[in-house]
Amino acid sequence: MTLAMAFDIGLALLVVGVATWTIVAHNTFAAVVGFVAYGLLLALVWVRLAAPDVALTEAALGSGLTGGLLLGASTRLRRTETSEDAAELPAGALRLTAVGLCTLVAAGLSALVLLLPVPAATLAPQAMASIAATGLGNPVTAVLMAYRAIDTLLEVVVLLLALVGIWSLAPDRVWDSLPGPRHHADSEGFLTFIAQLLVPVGILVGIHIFWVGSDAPGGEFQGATILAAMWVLAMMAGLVDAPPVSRRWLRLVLVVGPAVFFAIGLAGFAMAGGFLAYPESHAKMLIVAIEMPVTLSIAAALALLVAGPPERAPGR
Amino acid sequence: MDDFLLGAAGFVLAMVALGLVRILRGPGDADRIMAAQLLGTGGTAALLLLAQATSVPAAADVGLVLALLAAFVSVAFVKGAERSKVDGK
Amino acid sequence: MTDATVYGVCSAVLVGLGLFGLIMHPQPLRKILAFNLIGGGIFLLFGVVARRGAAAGLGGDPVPQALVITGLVVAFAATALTVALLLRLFEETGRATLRSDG
Amino acid sequence: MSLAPHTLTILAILAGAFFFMAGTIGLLRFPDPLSRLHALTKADNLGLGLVVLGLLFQAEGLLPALKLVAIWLLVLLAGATITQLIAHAARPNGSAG
Repeated sequence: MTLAMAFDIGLALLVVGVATWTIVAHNTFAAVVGFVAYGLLLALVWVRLAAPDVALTEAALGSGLTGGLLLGASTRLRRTETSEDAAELPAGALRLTAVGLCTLVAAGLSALVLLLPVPAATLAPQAMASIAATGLGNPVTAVLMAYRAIDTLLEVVVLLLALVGIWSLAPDRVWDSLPGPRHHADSEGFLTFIAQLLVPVGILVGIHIFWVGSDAPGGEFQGATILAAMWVLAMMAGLVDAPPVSRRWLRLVLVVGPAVFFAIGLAGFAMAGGFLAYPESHAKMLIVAIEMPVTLSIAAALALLVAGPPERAPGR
Repeated sequence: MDDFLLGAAGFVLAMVALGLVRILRGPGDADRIMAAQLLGTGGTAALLLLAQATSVPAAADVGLVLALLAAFVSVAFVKGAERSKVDGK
Repeated sequence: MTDATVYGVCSAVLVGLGLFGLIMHPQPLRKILAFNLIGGGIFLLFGVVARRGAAAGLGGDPVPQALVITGLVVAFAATALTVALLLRLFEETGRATLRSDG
Repeated sequence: MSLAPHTLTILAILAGAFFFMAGTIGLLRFPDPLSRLHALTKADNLGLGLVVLGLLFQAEGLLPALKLVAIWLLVLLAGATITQLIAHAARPNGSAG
C-alpha cells in the first residue's frame, strides 16, 4: 500500500466519521458544525480527485455559505429543541428496518462503483479537442460557458426563482421592507474590526478567483460565492444594512447577468448561426462579457438567499 | 520529498480530527466555535502541503478560500451564540 | 484498488447515512442536513466517474465536474428555500415540526 | 536542486506538525474552554506559520511565495480577532453586544 493510498483511505474514513456525527448528534447546533466540517473535508477530497474547480466551489458554497445559512436557522429554531420534537431517533423495529434499507442502498451503490466499465467512458478528449475555439484554458469553464452554456444560463435563472420563492414567503404587511434580522455593530469593536479586515481582502480574493477562472481553476460561481459571503459578513457585523427588496438598483443587479447572457445568446443566431454560439474570433471576449454581469447577479442572489425574506421596516 | 509532504498533510489532518472529537462533544457553544477555528487552520495547512506534494498549485487557492470562509463561518457562529443568549433572557 | 474506488465506496456510504437521517429524524432542519449529506455523496460519485475518465492530459473528465458545480449551486438554492419555508412555519405556528396532529 | 532547502523544509514542517500536535494535546487535556482556546490558537497559528515557512523554500517564483505568506497573515489576523470574539461569547455573563 502506497502512502497516497493510505492518505485517501484515512481521509475517506474521516469524511464518513464526520457524516455519522452529523446524523447522530443530539444537539442541532453541533450537527451543523459537523456539516461544516463535512464540507471542508470534501473540499480536500475534491483536490485528491483532481477537481480543484469543484474543491473551490465546495469550500466556498458547500461548506461556507451553506454553513452560515444553517447556523442562522438552527439558532432561530433553538427554542423548539427542548420541546416534544427533541432529536430522539425512533427505536425498535422501525429503526432496524431503516438501517437495513439504507445499508442495502449503500451496498448497491458500492457494487455499482466496483462494476463500472473499464475503460471508463470519458468526454475529456472531446472537451480538449475544441477548447482552442473558445479561447479558454480551463476545460471546466469551457464546459460551463461554451459547450453547455444553456445549462449555466438556466441555473442563474433557477437562483432567481429560488429568491422569488423566498421573497413570496413575506407577509403582506412587511413587503417592501428589509430581509433578515438587524445586526448592530458590537460595543467592543472586535466584530467591526474583523469585518473591516476580511471584507476588502475577501472582495480581492473573489475577483481573483473569478478572473483566473478562464485559464486556471476558479470562475464565476466560486468568485460570486466569495463576494456573497463578504456581503453577508458586512451585514452580520452591522457595517451595512440589507437593502429593501423593492429597490430598483437591486432588481437591476439581480437580472443584469441573465439578461446579458440571454442577449448574447440570441445574438449568436446572427453571429454564428445558433443560440449561444460564439464566433471563433471573439469567443473569449464574449464569454468574459457574459461572465462579469453574471458574477454580479449570482453574488447578489446568493447573499439575498442567505438573508431570507423581508421581515422588518427600515430603521428599526 | 513529495511523500514527506503528503505524510505531513495526513498527520496534520489526523491531529485536526482528534481535536474535533473533543470539540464536537462540547459542552458549550464556545467549544464548538473552536471547531471552525481548528478546521480553518488545520485544513488550510493540509491543503497547502497537498498543493506542493501533488503539484496542484490551485490547491493553494482552495486553502486561501478555506481560510477566508472559515473566518466567515466563525463570525456566523459567534453571532448565533450571542443571539441565543439574548433569546434566553 | 485506486483512489477512485476508495472515494466511490465512501460516496455510497455517505448516501446510505444521509438517507437514514432523512427518513428517521423528526426535526425538519435535521432532515435538510441529511438531505445535503446525500447530495454530497451523489456529487462525490460524479467526481469518481470524472476521475476515472482522466484522459487527454486532464486529471479528470471536465463534463461531470462542471455538472457538480452547477449541482452544488442548485442544492444551495434549494436549501435556502426550504430553510426559509421552515422558519416561516415556525413563525406562524410557534413550532417547527411536520406532525399534523396536535 | 541543492540539498539545503530540502533539509530546511523538512525541519520547518516537522516543527509545524509538532505544534499542531501540541495544540491537539492541549485541547484534549485542558479543563476549561478559555485555556483550551489559548492552547489551540497559539499552537495552530505557529504550526501553520512553520508549515508555510517550510513550503517557502520549495516555492517556485515570487508570486506563489507571496500568496503563501498572505494566507498565513490572513489566518493569523482573523484567528486572533475571532479568538477574542469566542472568549467574549464564552464568558458566562457576557453582554450580547
